[in-house]
Amino acid sequence: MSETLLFLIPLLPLFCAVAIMLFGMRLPRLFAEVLAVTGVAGAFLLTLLLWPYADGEGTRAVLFTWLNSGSLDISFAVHFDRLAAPMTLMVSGVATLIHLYAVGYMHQDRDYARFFSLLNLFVFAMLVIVLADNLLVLFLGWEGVGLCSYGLIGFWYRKLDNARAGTKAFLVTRVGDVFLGIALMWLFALTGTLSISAINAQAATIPSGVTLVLCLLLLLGACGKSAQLPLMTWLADAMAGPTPVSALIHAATMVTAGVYLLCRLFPLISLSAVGMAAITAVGALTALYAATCAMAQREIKRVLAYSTMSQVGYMFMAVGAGTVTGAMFHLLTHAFFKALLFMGAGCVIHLAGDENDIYKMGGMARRGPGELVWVFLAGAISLAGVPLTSGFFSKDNVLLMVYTHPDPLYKIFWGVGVLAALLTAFYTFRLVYLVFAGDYRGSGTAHALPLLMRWPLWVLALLALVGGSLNLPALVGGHERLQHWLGDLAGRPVTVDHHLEWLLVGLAVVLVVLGWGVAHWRYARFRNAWDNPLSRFLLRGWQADAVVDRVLVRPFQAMALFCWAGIDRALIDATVVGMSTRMLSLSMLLRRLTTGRLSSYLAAFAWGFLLILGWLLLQLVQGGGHA
Amino acid sequence: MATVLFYILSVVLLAATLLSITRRNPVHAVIYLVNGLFALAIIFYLLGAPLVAAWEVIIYAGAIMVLFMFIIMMLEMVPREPPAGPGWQRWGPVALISVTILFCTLLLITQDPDLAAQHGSPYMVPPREYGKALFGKYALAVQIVSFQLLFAAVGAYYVGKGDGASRRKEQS
Amino acid sequence: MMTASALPQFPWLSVLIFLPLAGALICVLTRERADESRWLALATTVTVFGISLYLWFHAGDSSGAWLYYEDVDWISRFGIRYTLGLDGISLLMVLLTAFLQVIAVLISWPQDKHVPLFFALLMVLEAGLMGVFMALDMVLFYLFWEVMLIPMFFLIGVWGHERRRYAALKFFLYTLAGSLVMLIALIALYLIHGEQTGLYSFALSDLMRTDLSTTQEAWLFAGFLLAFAVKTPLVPFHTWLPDAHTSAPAAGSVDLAGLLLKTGVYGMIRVAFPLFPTVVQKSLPLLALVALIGIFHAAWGAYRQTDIKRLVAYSSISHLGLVILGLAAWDLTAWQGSILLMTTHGITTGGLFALVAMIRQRTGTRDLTELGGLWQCMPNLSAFFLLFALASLGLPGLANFTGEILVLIGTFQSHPIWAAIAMFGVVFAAAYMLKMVQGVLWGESKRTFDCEDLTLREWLVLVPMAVLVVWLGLYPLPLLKLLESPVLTVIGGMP
Amino acid sequence: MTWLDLIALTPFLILALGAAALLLISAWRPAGTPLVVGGIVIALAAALVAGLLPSPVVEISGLFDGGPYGRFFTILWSLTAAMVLMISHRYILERNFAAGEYVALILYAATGMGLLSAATSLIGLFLGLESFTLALYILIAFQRQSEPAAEAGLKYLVLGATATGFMTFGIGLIYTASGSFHFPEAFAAMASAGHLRPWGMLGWVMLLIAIGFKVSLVPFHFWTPDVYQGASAPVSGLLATGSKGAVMAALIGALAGGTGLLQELESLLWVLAVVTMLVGAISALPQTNLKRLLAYSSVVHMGTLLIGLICQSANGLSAAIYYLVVYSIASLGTFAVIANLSDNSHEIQQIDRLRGLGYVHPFRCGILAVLLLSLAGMPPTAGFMAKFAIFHAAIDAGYTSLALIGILASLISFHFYLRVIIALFMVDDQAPACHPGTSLEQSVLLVCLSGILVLGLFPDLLFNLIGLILP
Amino acid sequence: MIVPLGHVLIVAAILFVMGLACVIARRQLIMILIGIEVMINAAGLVLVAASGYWQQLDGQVFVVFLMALTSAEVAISLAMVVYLRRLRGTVVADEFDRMNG
Repeated sequence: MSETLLFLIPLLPLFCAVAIMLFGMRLPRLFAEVLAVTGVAGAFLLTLLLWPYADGEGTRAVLFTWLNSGSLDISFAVHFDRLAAPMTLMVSGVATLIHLYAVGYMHQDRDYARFFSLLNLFVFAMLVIVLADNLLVLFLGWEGVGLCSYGLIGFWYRKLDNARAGTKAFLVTRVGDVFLGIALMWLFALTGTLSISAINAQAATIPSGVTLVLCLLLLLGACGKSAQLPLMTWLADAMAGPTPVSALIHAATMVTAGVYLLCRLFPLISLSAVGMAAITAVGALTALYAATCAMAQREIKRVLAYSTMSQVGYMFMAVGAGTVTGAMFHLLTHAFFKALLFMGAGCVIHLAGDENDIYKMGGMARRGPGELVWVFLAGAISLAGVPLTSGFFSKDNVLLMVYTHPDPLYKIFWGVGVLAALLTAFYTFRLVYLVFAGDYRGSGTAHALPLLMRWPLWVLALLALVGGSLNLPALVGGHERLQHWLGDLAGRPVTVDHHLEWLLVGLAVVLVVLGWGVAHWRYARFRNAWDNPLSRFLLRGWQADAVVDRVLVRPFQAMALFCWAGIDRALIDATVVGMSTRMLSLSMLLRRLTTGRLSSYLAAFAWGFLLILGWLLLQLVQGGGHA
Repeated sequence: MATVLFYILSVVLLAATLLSITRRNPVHAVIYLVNGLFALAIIFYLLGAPLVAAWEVIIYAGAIMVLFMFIIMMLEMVPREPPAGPGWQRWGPVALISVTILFCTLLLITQDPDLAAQHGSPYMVPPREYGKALFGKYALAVQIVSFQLLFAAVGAYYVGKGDGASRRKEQS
Repeated sequence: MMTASALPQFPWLSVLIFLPLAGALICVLTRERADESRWLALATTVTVFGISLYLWFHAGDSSGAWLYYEDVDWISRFGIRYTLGLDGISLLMVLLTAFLQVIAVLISWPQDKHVPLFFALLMVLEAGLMGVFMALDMVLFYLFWEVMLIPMFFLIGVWGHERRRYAALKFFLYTLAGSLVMLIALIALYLIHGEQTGLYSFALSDLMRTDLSTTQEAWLFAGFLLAFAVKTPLVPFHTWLPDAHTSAPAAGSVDLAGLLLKTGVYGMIRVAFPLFPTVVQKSLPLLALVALIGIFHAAWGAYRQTDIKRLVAYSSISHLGLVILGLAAWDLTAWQGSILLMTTHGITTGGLFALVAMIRQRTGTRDLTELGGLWQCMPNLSAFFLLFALASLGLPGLANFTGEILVLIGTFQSHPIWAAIAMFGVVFAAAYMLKMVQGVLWGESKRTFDCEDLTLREWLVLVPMAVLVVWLGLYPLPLLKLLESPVLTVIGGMP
Repeated sequence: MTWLDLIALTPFLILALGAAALLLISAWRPAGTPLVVGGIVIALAAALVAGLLPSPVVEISGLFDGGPYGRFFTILWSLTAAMVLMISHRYILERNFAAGEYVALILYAATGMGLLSAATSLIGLFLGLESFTLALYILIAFQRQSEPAAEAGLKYLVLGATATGFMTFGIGLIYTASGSFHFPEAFAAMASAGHLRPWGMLGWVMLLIAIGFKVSLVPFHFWTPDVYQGASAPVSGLLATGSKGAVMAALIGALAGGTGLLQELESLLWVLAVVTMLVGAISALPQTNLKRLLAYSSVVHMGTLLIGLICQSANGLSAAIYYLVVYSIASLGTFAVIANLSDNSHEIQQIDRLRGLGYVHPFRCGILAVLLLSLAGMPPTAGFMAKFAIFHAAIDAGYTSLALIGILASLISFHFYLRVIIALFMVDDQAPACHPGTSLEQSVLLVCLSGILVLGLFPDLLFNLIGLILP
Repeated sequence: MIVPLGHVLIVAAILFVMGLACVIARRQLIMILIGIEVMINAAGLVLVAASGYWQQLDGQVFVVFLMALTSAEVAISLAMVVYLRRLRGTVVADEFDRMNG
């Protein structure tokens, strides 16, 4: 009976969201704030409480039947297992911190009810994805996440650009959703069920060609949500939302959904080697692409956004390399440090007087609480992969797994990953230097930082630094706890000799130092930004938006115009109208014949007579004269 | 003899009618028509309908044509001057269509195998038989026709009478 | 086909038809009493809704038979009978009609032009719709089919907006053209059936047993299909719909999108498909093609509209394309999805039209280029607008999604390519819907207007619809159960 | 002529002698109202007698049908005359019509129509037709000092006389070919002695032209709009209903026996029907005058009615009769509305004058709308059942193409009928009020309305009757 | 019969067409009426001929009705002519074209 309690994990945020939506504006502000935090924190606590249920095969609970038609039977059901449990914990935990931060961050905004209810809804949707027992329920959360991102990115809707960014996020991710939807339908057609575990169990029965296509479809679906190539354009613009939202999207909820989906269906996709290679390739390319873009960005949140894209690329590489553990490990550590970085960035922006441009910052530590630089730095070094931070372990693990993949192709991916890691170190320290080094270059007036915006950072900083202990490799005497916890869900284990491992660690250290060195050389003392075609190209994300606009948006708009103005108006309506005008001109002709003069009427009489006579003669001729 | 007379009279009839319908002056037209009607009356007689022939003369040539003439005179419809321009523009198409109609009609009529059929004995209706039929078999028809004449008279009177209505209106 | 007809029942079905008619008559006869007619209309529609709910709750379990059935001799010369019947499909449609008609009355409350006539016509329309959804005699069906036109023609023509006369005429003539052809086909079918069996009858159940040659069947089917395709509307017979919607008053739009379009689909399900089973099977690919073209054509067309009512109208065409696609799949799941989608589309689109009317009433415009920033001053209205827009673009958890996904999954079973292509429609649905939401709700308002949020009456309109939208999104199971056996009857056993 | 014949003729005698009596009375007492009332009473009495007094003979004098078929139409046209008189009442008073003459002529026209409908021989046909035609010549131009009326009268007169010429020549040829004026013999002779065909066919065709003129088949229809427009509304109503209906009834009655002729003429009638329907419908499209529009509408209807004849089946004929009756009711009703709304200064003719009138006079305009919809063929009015029956017969007889063309014409017709309705109800102009009308007129409207609705919902009532009267 | 029936019919047909030609060609009302008279006379000729051909008198009887009718019609027509002349001052048929279309 108590497994029904599992439903409370997602439903608690949902209830709070609904409650805030309905009553938020009618009750004191504190009510909404408390409710919002309670919802998420409650989910977090419940997860901890119900943790034992995840052990073994996990626990399945059914609420009620959603759809039932023929052989299709979909229930609202959750499946709390070893994969879902840590994810749930992370999502609810990080989200709780973000909520707390948000209470501080939004304390002046009047539209708090909408904000918090959407925030809670966001967490709800993500938890649905995490806990969903079948793909359709997962899809519900999947789209729900898209909706919430839409609402939150465009939260400050008065600026139309924000709303546009939200719309863009929704639309681009929806393109991915289509592929997921097709995969879903196909899976149902193949297996007759949409239950994830059942599909995974039957995966081996699916023909390999189909598996490959399914794998690619799922990959495309995941790409949409996780902002991987080619569906990545929305993420950079998603910065338009309030900073807690960015933190939520990047760390806890949205972008990790794609990785999670692939992990969930890992037994299925791992059957297709080509598919796995494709996933790795997408991950590697995105990691590199995003890292290059991040090097040239001027806005602090954009740098972080591209870094997210890049890091999620690593997660994809991990999945592609066959290690769910690696992906999950990086996902979790990334959640910690990225949440930290975003929230830190939020503080920085606050201090800079809502200024986003890092070239107009500098010496931010001196404008606010001094500890800010340290917590931010904790996140940064974790991102850069400085040894012993959580990011170091998780990223290293990914690269190791890619390197050790038997397929020689993966060596190339590894190379790309290494390059991206170098760039990561560079842009991270570039960011740190530009923000914190030197003197303040901007002109904004600093806002005070409420306490709530400061202390969640400490928690995250701690997690970012020691998060590596979740899955410490055996190399340094760790127990690979996550790997063992995940058990048979974990994918390929690490099987490599320590020499190679040490070699790779050494390489990683070299990369970090190199990246830091270059950044230090270039940015330790402020110099103006490069302004060359390359940097502009990178600034604009390789012109991806322009390309999409040229290749997809404009043709679509032209097509739309053609459908409406060209076909409906000019063809169909014009034909109908043309027919009626032809009719009218005919009637005008008849009208002219009706002259009103007797002579013409009489003439018509005679003509009629003549025509009938002609008919009569014709009859006679045809009838052979006389019968 | 009668046969020859028929053809002669037919020619007269047609010629008179042709002249009649082409006259500009209605008076002339009526005169020619009366000529034609006389010829027609004789044809009726030759075809065995003496009573019809008589009525043709009395009613048609007599009453109706005189009525026409009377109205023409009364309304002074004699054109004072000849119209300008040839009549071909008007008569041309009319002639064309008429000739075509005529051609078709004749073609049809001559198509009939009974074209030359001809009952041997001449058929002459004695007035007594005629009267019997008229007031026996066709008595109802006669009654109806009489009603027709009555209402025609009423109507003609109503239409043709002077502006009694408006005069009454003026008085009141 | 008849079960309980042997027992003399209370003629509830006739009540559903004649009660609104009586209401309409009273409305007209009371002449210029605006308030009384409003309340009378409300009372009538609510009563009808109550009766239809009663019928739903008391519908016994009946596999393969009519839940309710009435049959009276009518025009013996042509073997026409007054036959009404209700099965799961028609019951659902009746419920939808009764519900939306209450909504229509409520949103028309501020109507102040020729009020009694307006409400009378609304009620006549309701009677016509009820008749169409219940008639089992084809002439009776045709009669109601045509009867629907008149009130709608007046609603558009008298109370409509710009170009209303043009739109009314276009609506009328378009639909009439289709239905007249259907009449010819119907008579031909009747005669063929009569010659074969000696039984001259217009009863659907009789006509279904007609033995037709392939050519005959194809022609007759084409005749019937034309009428239904115009009404549905399928591309390329759809251009009347945007015009009609643009010009129609709020209630007219709600009825038009929510109900009148459904009669076309219902006609296919109830009449065209069962009558010509062989040729239907052959023409399904064609139907699917047309449906697919419709989905995308209308979605793209919608994207370029600046009049939000027109945009929603185009979205209707697109959605109905999906409905037809589901029918073309000839699969239980797809059919259940189609019918469910019909229902939910009626509610969401009805809601959108109601909201558009409210927006227009406040701002005086429906043009995207002039609207904007509504959320600032009317958050409640805007929230509802967003909700219905999201439902309309097929967000899971809201009403339309359930129908759509069933259609797609069902279609995928037999025709994966169709379903896969149709799936892309959701992107475009999102594109135009979000464009509309963006233009209406977000940004700064471009003109000053009466900034009044929802009134009590409007809450009354929107809350039930919103509840239904969520309810049908999460728990459509009762409706699916209701549909299962009648759908199986039509498509012929388990697929 | 026997006593039995006279008994059979009683309804006609009542009408004709009543007309003559009224004429006499009016010479002494030309007061309007009593004469009109007298006329109405006479017409109703004739209808009553025709309905109650069974005819003792099958055929009257070898000219007219004495059976139920003739009786049916006698009743119909007598009632029509009564209703025409009802809506004429105000015309007579307000426009200084000579009441005696007017009433007498209407009654006499009804006599002629009844006789024509019952005609069983060419002579009967000729006499009946000419009787009411003569009356109509005068009735059309009855309004003195009215130029449109005079012009209409002239046009009808000249064309009518020409048509008479065609008819008499045609009758002559038929007689030449068959040797009898009596329909059955004429048909029989045609059928058996097939060698006389060309003359006979020419005769029938010329007769058809004359009939085509009366019922306005294209291209003999040109007079229709002008005459309808010029004549006063009640007379137009009579023209549209009785005049056309009686001719059609005679045709139906004649053809009910001899279908051989129909086979000969089939293709001609087919073309005539098609051309009539389409030209009528298209011509009506741009009309701005309601009466002209109704004229063209009558053209379309006659074309549609012709379909029923072409079918050469009992179905077709009964459908045609049903159609005829329904059309007459609706058509008369529309003219009644026009008369009802008009005052002594001028008639409501322009559609523009109707703009927004629907809300000034909701009931009368509502009735007008229903009648127009019936003419258009909208269920549940009788107009729909009529079209239904016609199309049913057409498809049954294999004339699906005719039915489809009929559909097309219907579709176009809807357009112009709806235009009137649009003008009535869908413009916001504030129309000036019209004459309130009299209860006599209103009762005509109610009769027509209820007729349309009752026959539309329960067509069996009439169909059963038609089944009884059709020979 | 003195001549073949066909010949009479031919004469009658020519006469009829002449009348028709007059009707459609002439504009003066009186002349149009004269044309109609010619047409009706042609019909009379046919009837009389047929009567002789069939050896029946019905045809001849019909001619009487025809004449009676013609005279009635002519009476009305001419009254009309007078009336129109008084109203409009013209007897040219084509000048009465106020109503058209």
